[in-house]
Amino acid sequence: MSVTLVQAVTMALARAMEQDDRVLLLGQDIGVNGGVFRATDGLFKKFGDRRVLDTPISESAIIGSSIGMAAQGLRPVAEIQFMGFLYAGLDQLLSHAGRLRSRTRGRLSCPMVIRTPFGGGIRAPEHHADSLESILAHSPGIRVVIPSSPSRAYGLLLSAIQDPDPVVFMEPIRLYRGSKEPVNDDGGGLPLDTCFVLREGRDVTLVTWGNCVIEVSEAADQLEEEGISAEIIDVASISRLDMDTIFGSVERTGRCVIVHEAALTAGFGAEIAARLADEGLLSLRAPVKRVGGFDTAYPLYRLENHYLPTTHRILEACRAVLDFE
Amino acid sequence: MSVTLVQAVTMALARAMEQDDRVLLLGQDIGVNGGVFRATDGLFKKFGDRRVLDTPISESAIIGSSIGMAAQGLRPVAEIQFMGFLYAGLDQLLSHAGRLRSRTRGRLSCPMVIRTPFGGGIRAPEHHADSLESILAHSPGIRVVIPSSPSRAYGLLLSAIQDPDPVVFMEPIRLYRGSKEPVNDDGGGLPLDTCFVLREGRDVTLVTWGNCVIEVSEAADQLEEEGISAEIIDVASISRLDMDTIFGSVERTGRCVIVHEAALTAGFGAEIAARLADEGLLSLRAPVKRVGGFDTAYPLYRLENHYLPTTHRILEACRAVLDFE
Amino acid sequence: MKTVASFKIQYTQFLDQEGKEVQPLPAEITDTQLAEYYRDMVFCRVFDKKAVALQRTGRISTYAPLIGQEAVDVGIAHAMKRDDVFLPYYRNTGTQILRGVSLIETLLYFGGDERGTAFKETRQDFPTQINLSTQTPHAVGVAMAMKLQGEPHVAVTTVGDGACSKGDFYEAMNLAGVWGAPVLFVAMNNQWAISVPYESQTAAKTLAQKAIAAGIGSEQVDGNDVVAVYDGVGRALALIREGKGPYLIELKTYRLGDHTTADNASRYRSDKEVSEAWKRDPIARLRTYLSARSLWTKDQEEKLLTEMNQRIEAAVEQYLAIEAPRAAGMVEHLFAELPPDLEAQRKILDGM
Amino acid sequence: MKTVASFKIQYTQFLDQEGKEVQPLPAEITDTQLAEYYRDMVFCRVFDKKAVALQRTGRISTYAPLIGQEAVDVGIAHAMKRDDVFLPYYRNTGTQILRGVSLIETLLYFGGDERGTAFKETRQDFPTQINLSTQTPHAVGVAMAMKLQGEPHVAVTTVGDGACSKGDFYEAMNLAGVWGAPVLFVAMNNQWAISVPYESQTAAKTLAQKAIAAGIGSEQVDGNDVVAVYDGVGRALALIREGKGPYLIELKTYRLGDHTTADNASRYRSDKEVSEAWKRDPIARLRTYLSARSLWTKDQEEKLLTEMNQRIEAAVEQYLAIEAPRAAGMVEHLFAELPPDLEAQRKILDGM
Ligand SMILES: Cc1ncc(C[n+]2csc(CCOP(=O)(O)OP(=O)(O)O)c2C)c(N)n1
Ligand SMILES: Cc1ncc(C[n+]2csc(CCOP(=O)(O)OP(=O)(O)O)c2C)c(N)n1
Ligand SMILES: [Mg+2]
Ligand SMILES: [Mg+2]
Repeated sequence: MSVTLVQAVTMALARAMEQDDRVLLLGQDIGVNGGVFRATDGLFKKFGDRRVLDTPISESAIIGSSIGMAAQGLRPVAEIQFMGFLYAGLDQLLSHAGRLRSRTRGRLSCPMVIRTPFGGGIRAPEHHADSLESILAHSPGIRVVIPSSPSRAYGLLLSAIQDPDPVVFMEPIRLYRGSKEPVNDDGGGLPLDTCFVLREGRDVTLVTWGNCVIEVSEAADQLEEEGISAEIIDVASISRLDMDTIFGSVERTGRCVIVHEAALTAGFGAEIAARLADEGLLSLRAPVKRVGGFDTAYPLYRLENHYLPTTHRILEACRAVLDFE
Repeated sequence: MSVTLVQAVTMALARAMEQDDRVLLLGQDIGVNGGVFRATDGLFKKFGDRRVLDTPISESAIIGSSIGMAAQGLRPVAEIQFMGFLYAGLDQLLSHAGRLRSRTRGRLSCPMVIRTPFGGGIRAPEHHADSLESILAHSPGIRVVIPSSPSRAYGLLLSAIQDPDPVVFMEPIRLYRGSKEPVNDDGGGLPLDTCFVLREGRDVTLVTWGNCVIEVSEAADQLEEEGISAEIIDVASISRLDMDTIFGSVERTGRCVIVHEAALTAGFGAEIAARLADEGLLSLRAPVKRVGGFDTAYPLYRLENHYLPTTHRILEACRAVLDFE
Repeated sequence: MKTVASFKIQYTQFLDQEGKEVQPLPAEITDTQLAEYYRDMVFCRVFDKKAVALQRTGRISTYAPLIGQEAVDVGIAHAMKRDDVFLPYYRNTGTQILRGVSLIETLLYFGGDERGTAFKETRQDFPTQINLSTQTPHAVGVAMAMKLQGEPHVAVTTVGDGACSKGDFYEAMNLAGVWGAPVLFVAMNNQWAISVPYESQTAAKTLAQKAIAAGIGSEQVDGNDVVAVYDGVGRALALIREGKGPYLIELKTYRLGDHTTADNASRYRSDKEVSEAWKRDPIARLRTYLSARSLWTKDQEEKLLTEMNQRIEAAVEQYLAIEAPRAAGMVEHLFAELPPDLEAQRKILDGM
Repeated sequence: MKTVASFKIQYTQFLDQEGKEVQPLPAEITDTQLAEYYRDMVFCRVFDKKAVALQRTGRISTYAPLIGQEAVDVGIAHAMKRDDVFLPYYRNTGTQILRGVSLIETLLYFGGDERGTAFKETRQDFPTQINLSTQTPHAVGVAMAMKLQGEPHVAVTTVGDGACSKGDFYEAMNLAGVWGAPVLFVAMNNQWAISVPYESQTAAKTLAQKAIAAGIGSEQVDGNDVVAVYDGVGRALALIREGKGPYLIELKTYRLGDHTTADNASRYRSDKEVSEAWKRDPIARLRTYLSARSLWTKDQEEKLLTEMNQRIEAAVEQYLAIEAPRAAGMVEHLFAELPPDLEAQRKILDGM
């Protein structure tokens, strides 16, 4: 069946709930309403109010209570309606979910998932477009996973729910309904610590994740027309990061451009570039370029397309590294 | 008068409050008690309860109410007792303080300072040793400033309080009483967007900030004994970052080691290394090495000295870049 | 066992849903005022409809309709003084406009343009808050600044019933209580937080009682009775101005429209509930009352609608003619002065 | 105006500060139990003194003394059942030990070693929480899991008066109220949050009334009367077990010691206040009562102290003999399985 990314999320949730009755969902408007993006559509009807719990407006308590449930053996999957509202829950996520296992030497643990749409480009109001992957990757004890296609959404979400530790599952908002592809509802998970090579290429390595896969693919198409072959790597698991795939690619291409929509400075692109500047230095035949959101507040929607990395800006960066002496 | 870093903070606060009656302090235990580190010692007595306000345990409301005061023309200086308790206030800091000016096109602004001790090494309880500079540097509209000596604490804090925008002033906990130096209480500020070169050198550039200045200096001493001349750069203003000084130094030395105690992955060292991998690439004669805290929960105190970057680990990194082919 | 503290929550209504006086109207409210409230409520509804229509045709983006809550917007606007500071959430567009935010600014904001929150009037008012409840501690800070600076003004902040579940709301009330900050918290109980009904939001019988946690005063008012809103908010502001500390007022109302233009309320609530709620419509109620007292006629109504439509149409035209904002604006307004490390980014944006 | 809701907060005490019955003791509390509570309170005090002494000599680090609050620790421990889950803040070391956390584990924890929170008994209890109030939503989750899984247990979480100002506390109570989660919130009102006195913490007359915001039941109890604590907590747990929903109990007590070993309380509060508070000492009070009823003698007291000191000394010796934790432990316990990207860091640590 051909489905959109958001439908693949729903499929994975339903499958996980069928397979394991410890799995339960909580969040704002996820019940009768099926979530503001319909990610939980039909699940309330199917699984009832003991498996699908609407919550008050309390991001901190949503995450905090998930920790308690997880420690007691349930497998909560919490939805934060937009990633911009995760800030209020960061204390619970970073100070607690990520640390409970190590502070109790494994006696208590947090097998829980936080699902949240992230990123901009859909003309949403203020605070609806934040991307926090770099903040999360900096914090111990959690995994951060970002799908960029319906089938990866399905497989990665299933693995995230089965994982014995906390996972933040960031859903790319512009890809929610961007395109469809067939997804086999076979309960098969995908690994949580490997990159996906979306396109093989020889001349330059384009590293990205989430929404920006759209513009990066466009840029690669355009380069192809010019006879330049770009490899596209979808990092997918921001944390735990699979540098081997990236090192391998850059060893071949010698050139790397990293693209993300979060603000450039201290974005997760910096970590990848830093790793290249260390263990990957000898591969580099050109400076590592990063294309990111600007270091400013995400603007109201009339300017959001200027804020986000455009195909144009990506191509400029590609040309800079390709032209490098 | 020779003073410790924490005394220099008190001096700067007193000076700022004398010079400008819009300046007021708020926070937990900062009044009669003078702060748990005595940073506000004597100020309650001197300036009274309309200038020095004890608050309930409400990190979010401490920062949130500072925003309101600042927008109304006051100059609040809030203390968060330990940086590990800032998570609960991050929504107010990152979603609001940093964005109020741009979302109102400058009509309202947030001239406020958040002071908070950060880092470990003093055998404090859990949650008392976090370093969040990278998270803050990733977020728009705020400055992040970290002194590493009494006189820099004095000058940078005065400038932070005078700055028309929000500044997070991170006070290095291990340096609070580590040593004394004469500080001239002349009201003179220091620039908020330049690095400080603590020691000049030819062979390798050591970039650091805050507490780690201690171990980095020890490492440089040791290298010196071996005839190797290390340059030490104290970044001080994490945001706004002065890359020019760093580029200039690495151009001369060709080698760079970055040291911070926050977790390595996506720490602020990554941003500096990434900038070197881009605009600084041609200067690099060796991989850029980073020495940071481990990517794990800050341990209870029996292991904290293993978590923190040791002189030994810094020296190992130096040797790796110095020995590089 | 002995009782160490006791509390009660009181409820005020002047006009019931049939437009009948349940108690004499406050003496200080003149007939002229009543007619003005009526006009303003109609204005809110007309503007609201227009805004929804503009969203449907792509001229603005997500908008949160205030239909059904006009008494709240108008009552607050009239009870507040000019120099009080308003810190609203997104469903108080009516109050904002009545306080002096221009129609063009309002449209610019919903049209995704920060210039819409640069407010030429109401310079101290905060812009619309989307991030639920986060404006409540700002209000405490604003209030405390006014108190410390000896200004006799009040900070007024509004939140929805859903937002009353959020930590910031309680921290703010508690801090205001300790500081004696001159702030009025207004909880707009419209029974729904998107699809979540009041009973799933809190086990508290009233929102007003949440103030008890902070030790501050509170009461509940019929939010569909503009007289009760004006009276309740007015009394609370007077108390606060006298130095009697912060206060919470709950306005019981109902959201007749969708949550926003991105929502479809029929997914989660029954038509029957909505049509029942229409019987409590604040506008019809006051119209019935005024008509019965011959203070309002059909002619006046028609003239009013024409006038308002013209005013709004004119603003829409002006709004649509405004040229797009400059891309570089997004970094230029971040700091008082552009920091040197952002100059390169400014240049890129300037080239867009 | 009409009253739409009303509330009252009740207070319970059995033994006054002179050790006199102000009302008959609950029938189900036997004399043997009373003596046991007494022993346990003395144990708490002896352990507490020892812990402070160990800190002074550098054998453990920061410790939060519970002196003066022994009735709280003991009353809670005895009222709870084994399979209930305890989520304490840092000043309930007594309850933790009485529930089964070993003395060695306790010392390891304050000695900066995570092995101290691996609890061989009380496997479901949460470790001591330092980050104020953050354990309260955990407790709601634990309780909800028990409810959903049909287990008749209760989650019990404790917070200080200061922590009751924090957003998490309110969000947790509100969520528990909506979900009907079997959780007991215990607010330990010891009058001070480090240097901040109760009046500067909240304008609420009682902490118990904070539950009204969440629509859940609450009451206040004399926290220096172990009988009242046992009775109050016991009644609350029974109600919750019957499915009557979450509950908040405020225990009024006083922190006789410093905030922690890093604090010097004489900086901010008067000797007079402290010596007044000593008159309400929970231990002396029960001793007076028991002695008056000839249930406790000087001889018993001396024997008890000797026994306890021996037990504690033995544990301290064992604690001091435990070898240092492995450095690599800090990454090995982060995830169920070490992720490949952390292997390099594990190796470095393993070499330390
Ligand atoms: C912190 C936060 N969480 C979630 C949201 C998403 N959201 C927007 S409005 C809304 C419902 C708010 O309901 P209520 O407070 O009752 O106000 P109303 O819209 O009914 O006027 C939600 C959940 C948000 N804006 N902010
Ligand atoms: C979120 C948070 N903010 C600040 C602190 C620092 N701190 C530790 S204990 C304390 C006072 C707590 O007082 P209270 O809740 O009354 O408990 P008590 O210590 O009196 O038992 C403070 C401010 C903290 N641990 N957590
Ligand atoms: Mg509502
Ligand atoms: Mg206390």
